[in-house]
Amino acid sequence: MGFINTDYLSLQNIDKSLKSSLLYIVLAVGMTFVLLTGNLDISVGGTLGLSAAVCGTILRDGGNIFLAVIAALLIGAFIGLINGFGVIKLKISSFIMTLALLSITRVVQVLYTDGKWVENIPANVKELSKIDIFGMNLLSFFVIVGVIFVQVYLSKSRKGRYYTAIGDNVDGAISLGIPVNRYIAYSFVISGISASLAGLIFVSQIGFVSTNAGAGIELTVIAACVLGGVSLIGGIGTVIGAALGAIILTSINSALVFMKVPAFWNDTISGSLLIIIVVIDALLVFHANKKAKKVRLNARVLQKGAQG
Amino acid sequence: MGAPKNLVKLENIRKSFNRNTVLEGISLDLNESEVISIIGGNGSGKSTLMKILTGIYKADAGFIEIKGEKADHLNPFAAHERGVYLVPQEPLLFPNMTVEQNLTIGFSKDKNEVREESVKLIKELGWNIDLNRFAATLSIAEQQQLEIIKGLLRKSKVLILDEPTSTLTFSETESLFKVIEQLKNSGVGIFYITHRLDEVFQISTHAVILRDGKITLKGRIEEFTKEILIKGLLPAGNEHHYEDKFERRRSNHEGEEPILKVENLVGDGFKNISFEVYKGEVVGLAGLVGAGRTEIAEAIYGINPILSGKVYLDGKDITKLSINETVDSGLAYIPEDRFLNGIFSISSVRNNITSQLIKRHGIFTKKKLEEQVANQYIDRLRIKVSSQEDEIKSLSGGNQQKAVIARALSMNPKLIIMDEPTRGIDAAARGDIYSIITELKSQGFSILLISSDLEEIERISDRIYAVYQGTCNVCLNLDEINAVNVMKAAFGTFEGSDKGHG
Amino acid sequence: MFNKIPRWNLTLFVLIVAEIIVFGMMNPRFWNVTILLNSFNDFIALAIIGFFVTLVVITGGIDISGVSIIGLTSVVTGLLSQVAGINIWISIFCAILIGGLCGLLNGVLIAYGRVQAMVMTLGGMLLYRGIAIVLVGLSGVSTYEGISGFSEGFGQIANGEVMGIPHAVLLFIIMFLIAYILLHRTRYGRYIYLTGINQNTAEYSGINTKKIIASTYVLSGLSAGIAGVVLTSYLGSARSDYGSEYLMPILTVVVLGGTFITGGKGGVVGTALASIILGFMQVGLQMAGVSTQYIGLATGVLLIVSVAFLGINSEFRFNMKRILPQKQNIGG
Amino acid sequence: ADKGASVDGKKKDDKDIQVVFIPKMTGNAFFESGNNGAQEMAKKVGFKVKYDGAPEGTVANQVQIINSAVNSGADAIAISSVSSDGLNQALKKALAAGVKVVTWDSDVDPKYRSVYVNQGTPEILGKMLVDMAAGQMDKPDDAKKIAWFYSSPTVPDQNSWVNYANKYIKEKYPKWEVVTTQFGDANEQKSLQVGGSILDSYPDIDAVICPDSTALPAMAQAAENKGLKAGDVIITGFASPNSMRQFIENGTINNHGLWDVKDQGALAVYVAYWLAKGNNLKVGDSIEVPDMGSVKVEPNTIQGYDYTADDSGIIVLPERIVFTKDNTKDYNF
Ligand SMILES: Nc1ncnc2c1ncn2[C@@H]1O[C@H](COP(=O)(O)OP(=O)(O)OP(=O)(O)O)[C@@H](O)[C@H]1O
Ligand SMILES: Nc1ncnc2c1ncn2[C@@H]1O[C@H](COP(=O)(O)OP(=O)(O)OP(=O)(O)O)[C@@H](O)[C@H]1O
Ligand SMILES: [Mg+2]
Ligand SMILES: [Mg+2]
Repeated sequence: MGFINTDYLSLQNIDKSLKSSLLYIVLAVGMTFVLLTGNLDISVGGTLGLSAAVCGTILRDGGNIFLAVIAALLIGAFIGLINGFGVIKLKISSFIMTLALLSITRVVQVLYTDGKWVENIPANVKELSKIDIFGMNLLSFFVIVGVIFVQVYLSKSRKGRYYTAIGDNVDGAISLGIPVNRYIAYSFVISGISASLAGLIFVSQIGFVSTNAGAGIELTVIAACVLGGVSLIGGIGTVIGAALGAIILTSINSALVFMKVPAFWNDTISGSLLIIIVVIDALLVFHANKKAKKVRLNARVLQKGAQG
Repeated sequence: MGAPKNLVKLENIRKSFNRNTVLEGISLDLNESEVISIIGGNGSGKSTLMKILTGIYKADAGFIEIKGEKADHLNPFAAHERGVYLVPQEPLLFPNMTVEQNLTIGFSKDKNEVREESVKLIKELGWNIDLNRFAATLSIAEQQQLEIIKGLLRKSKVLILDEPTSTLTFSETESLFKVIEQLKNSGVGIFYITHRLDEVFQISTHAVILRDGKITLKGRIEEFTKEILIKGLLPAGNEHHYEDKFERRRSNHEGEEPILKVENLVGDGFKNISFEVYKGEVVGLAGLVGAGRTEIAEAIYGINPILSGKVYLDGKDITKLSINETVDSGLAYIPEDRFLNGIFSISSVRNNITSQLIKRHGIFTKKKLEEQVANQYIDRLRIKVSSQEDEIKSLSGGNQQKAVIARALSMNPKLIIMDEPTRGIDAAARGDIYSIITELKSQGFSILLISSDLEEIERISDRIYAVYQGTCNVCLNLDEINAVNVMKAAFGTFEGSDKGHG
Repeated sequence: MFNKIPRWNLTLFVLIVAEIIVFGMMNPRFWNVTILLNSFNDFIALAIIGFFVTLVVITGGIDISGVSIIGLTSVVTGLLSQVAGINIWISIFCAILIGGLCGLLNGVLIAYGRVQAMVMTLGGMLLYRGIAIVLVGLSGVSTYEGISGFSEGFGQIANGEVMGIPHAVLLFIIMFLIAYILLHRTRYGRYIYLTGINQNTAEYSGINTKKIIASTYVLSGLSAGIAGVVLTSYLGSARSDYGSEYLMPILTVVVLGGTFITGGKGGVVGTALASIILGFMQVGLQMAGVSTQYIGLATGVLLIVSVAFLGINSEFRFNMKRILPQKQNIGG
Repeated sequence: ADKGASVDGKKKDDKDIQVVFIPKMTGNAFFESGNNGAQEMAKKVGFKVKYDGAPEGTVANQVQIINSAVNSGADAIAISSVSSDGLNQALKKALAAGVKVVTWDSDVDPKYRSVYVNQGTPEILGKMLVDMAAGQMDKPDDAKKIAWFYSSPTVPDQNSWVNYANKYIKEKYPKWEVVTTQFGDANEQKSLQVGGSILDSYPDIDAVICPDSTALPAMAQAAENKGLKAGDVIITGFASPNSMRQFIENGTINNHGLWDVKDQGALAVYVAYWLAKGNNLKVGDSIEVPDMGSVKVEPNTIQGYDYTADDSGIIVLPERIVFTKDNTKDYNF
């Protein structure tokens, strides 16, 4: 997009697109944990909505902000736990389990709010999303630091690599003594908590919560992860990649407005862009692998006579 | 030395999967500096027993003591803590991690330290594994080597090796044995599972024979001979002596058209490959692991690209045909990695056998016909099933392999390429497969046999080509075939027949 | 005789019977056969797509773009017949063909371009819906009004009856039979299973797995096209936003029908039964006085309970193991 | 046998009459408010109202809900339709089964309903949108840049208002330029993002008009995030006063409009109930509504329809409200 209209790539715009993709970044980071273990979490939209609604009502009714945050996080963790329970104890495929929980959480949210919007969130809560430090949005700052921290945890720490290992080869992980079930449960809890964090960002950035909040977001988030190089089969991917994927995907929306394309073209363009990006990526990966294999195989032939 | 210290005590272990009893009342002790070989047919419960010892499975009854302490709620982590480590039968690596990451993961030690030690160990073993490669790019043999290295690095008190040599070559096996010897001398106790009876006498101090989940024989190695082992293994009255059955063919092919003719084949991983296979002949492709035999076979079969050269099957040019077309021309291939490329694990035995044949049945599937074909091969190859509907993954490895052979035969091919057809298969099933090969040969089928098992390739081939680093310059005729020549050829040092050995 | 029927399908059948009994007790009008038969109209589109998405899922893929293909084919039918004035049956044919083309694009890029199916069809979902909107926008018809004025004959496709049996039921049966015969009675169907169980082995057996995979997406696209036409006929006007609500329900009927989301196992009988279960549940709960927006709770609980406790998943763990080493299939 | 009162000719008890009140979609503040009004009315008069909608406002969902309402023996439905003609078949069947059909908020083909409780014709509402914006300008006759921002190109009512409004702009304010029309898909996150992008991409924009209950608060929030006030950019449109009060109070916007949707919901179910009781309606008649006084049934022609019949008419809500700092506190919906 940048080369079509160079203004678009100004620093300020980067800060802006970062800000509007925060929610997706947070979701994508949580989702990455689940994807790495070879599972899928479709329920994030429901978790986001429910925790945003609960947090929103507490704040609206003058409740303590910490109480609201804790309540939201607990909801996320709880939904994650249920997902984890279903997947590891009831042995339900994560796709089905989280799909079911998506339906359920949506209804629970309607029941909880009685179908009404949560409106009139106190202004000071909304102010939180506008604070700047070092010329950068505070929330963005936290999220960036968080992503880097998680990335280091996943790739450098001993236990962080367990998530990847599980998705890479479950049996290998079991025989190594990695507590596979526990880490799968963790991944769902982390995804749940991320979704509720995203719910908090939602409340603070948007300021009202409908009962459809976050509808359909799960697919966007999964697409963002894949765009960022996370494999849906598990075992491959980084949270930084997923975060970049989220930024790219959300920037498409802004870029389209900015490029002054008539809006009824939007879906066509973002659909084509998404397809083109993933196809190019898939082809690049495929050819890189093929080439590597070729080089390795041929290296064997060429060393002829080196051994004796 | 004093009394040997007890490391592991298994007492009355019982285990069943669903209603299938796999282990019944197993009791076994392992002391310091002992190497106990566990032998038994496919599915006799060897791996299961070891998995129980390392906490991967829970025993239904019985108890385990490790170093004199009762180990109740054992899981793999706890087992490692107590110094018990299992090198699994099927490599369980993380394909998307590098070799180094595979070595360090789950290890509480410092990464650099692990790295140094592994470099040292690899050198000591004389193996050749690059720490920066991704595990996905390792051949099965290399994966197995990596698993063994992982096991040796742990410095466990109790090391379990589950068929570690099934993909190793002779020299690699030798260097592994040296390390095992060292470990033994330093007091480590080892459970060693194998199907190769020679190895048992080479390294073990004790031997245990498992049959149908029960220990039928156990004792010090001195009390055993090969005959006793074989007797203990085979069900009474069902002893195959396949050795005698081979009728080998003298290599006199003058005026005869080869069934398979490969001319100057070049592809990724090999170059200038030329050889022929004649009707009713078993031709061996010998070589070290990674020599490129699988690549050659797969290029002929139509999986890998051919850069130049020609392949003729029964006079017809099949170079660069698709798999479908080579199959139609009369070629069959039994892949090396059965689980990855050979079976449809969650499908029935029948569907596995007929998966190629159905294209000759027309647009609609014909169940009656398929049943008939499946029955025919189940009888002919003595595939042990309770019904054709059995999922193939519920069968033992040997029977799975027979089903794959049945699929190849169902197409009535002119030539069958068998890539490591007996890997990980017990003595009885192995005997069955050898007799199948003999039978096929007598019916006029030709077979190209790829095997890393020297003894096997030496015993059943009529001629042997040796592949060395992607090239193939040596052909051993029947009178030149012996262990030493085959080995020399595989190492690229064969300079003409040396009849002095025999 | 019963042991011939897979256990899961039997369970689903029992569930349908249970639904009829329970909902009938809550509102006896539910026992009115006409009402039950007519309710097929409300899930026919979803079932038609579900049958063929089942094939896709058995190969190990997934297709969520059908929900947009419905809208696209609806719009194309409308534009061709009402705006361009082409014969309605030719228009229908072209529209369904376009559905197939969309499927072809999905299939080719997934099978030959090696794109992950979920993401590819998500992109397809955006793209095809977008094309529908653009088509309408460019044709000068107002995007929001829908194209109407279809002939009576066209309306009969979905709204007609034969001897008291609504066309929807007949269509359901016909499409089911097509899918059933394709999947369970032909060589092609066997290849679908084999490809889903182990693509490598299938490849080594000489099966052109890429073609098989791509073709299932084409079928799924065609079925979405048919669903689009049926829906247009049923609702009497062509709109680009038809079908958007079927996203999760399609996947739900497929997995509730007992098809493994990881591929290799399943069948269209289960999908057919599951779509009836879901359709009846919707009607039954509504008739019992439950508001539509709460029905998701029942669907969710039904999914978990049926899958967890009625046991289609004993194979699941093995299946996951199976799918992991497939990643090594880099060479292809 | 109990297909509906009028079929049997005998009158039902009030408490046995069931009206199904169908929104375009659930989870939208506008429709929830309508439902509140409907439920209050039902309680007051003593009949039953079932609120039944799906989270996704689609034709197929509405058809399915209508079918189920008919099947379950409802006496009347009051629906805000998502499509002007997609419901015809279903409504035809409903009418044949003796179910009374009333529409509110968004109409269907007048053949298939008795009364449409109308918040205002597209002319009235389109003009109102433009006027709310123009009223805030110093010199509305000068060249101005304005943008439309609502839910999607496929919803009928919002598009019809905007269509008319564009015509009205051409006549009344020929110098205005509509620089962009954007859609938020009734999705808060997307609406906020698109809203922000509109402000970024058109820094010199004069007014953004948002006739959508999600787009308007999101647009206001986007402006607030940028620190823009009503003096910098005019933002107006249709949304419920509860969702906009904050923005009016902190000066982000000056005004926005809506009609009393609670009254509309109440009126719709009351008329439905009244018909279900077996009363006959005639264009030109007046109906006495509890707490609302008397309302008159106008002919279909006022909405521009050709179809006229004695038993098919329109009730137009008496007033639409422009909410400002002064009056927003007086409303709660
Ligand atoms: N997870 C499992 N679920 C069900 N059955 C199993 C499982 N693991 C092993 N079995 C069955 O238990 C029996 C013993 O298997 P095991 O792997 O211990 O045999 P083995 O002696 O190691 O054979 P091999 O020589 O082929 O390695 C076999 O019949 C096998 O099918
Ligand atoms: N996917 C892959 N990518 C890159 N290299 C690979 C891949 N798979 C295998 N190799 C390489 O191929 C070599 C093994 O080749 P191959 O299996 O053809 O040898 P072989 O002679 O058949 O050995 P074996 O005795 O195991 O049959 C290894 O050196 C390995 O590095
Ligand atoms: Mg074993
Ligand atoms: Mg090989």
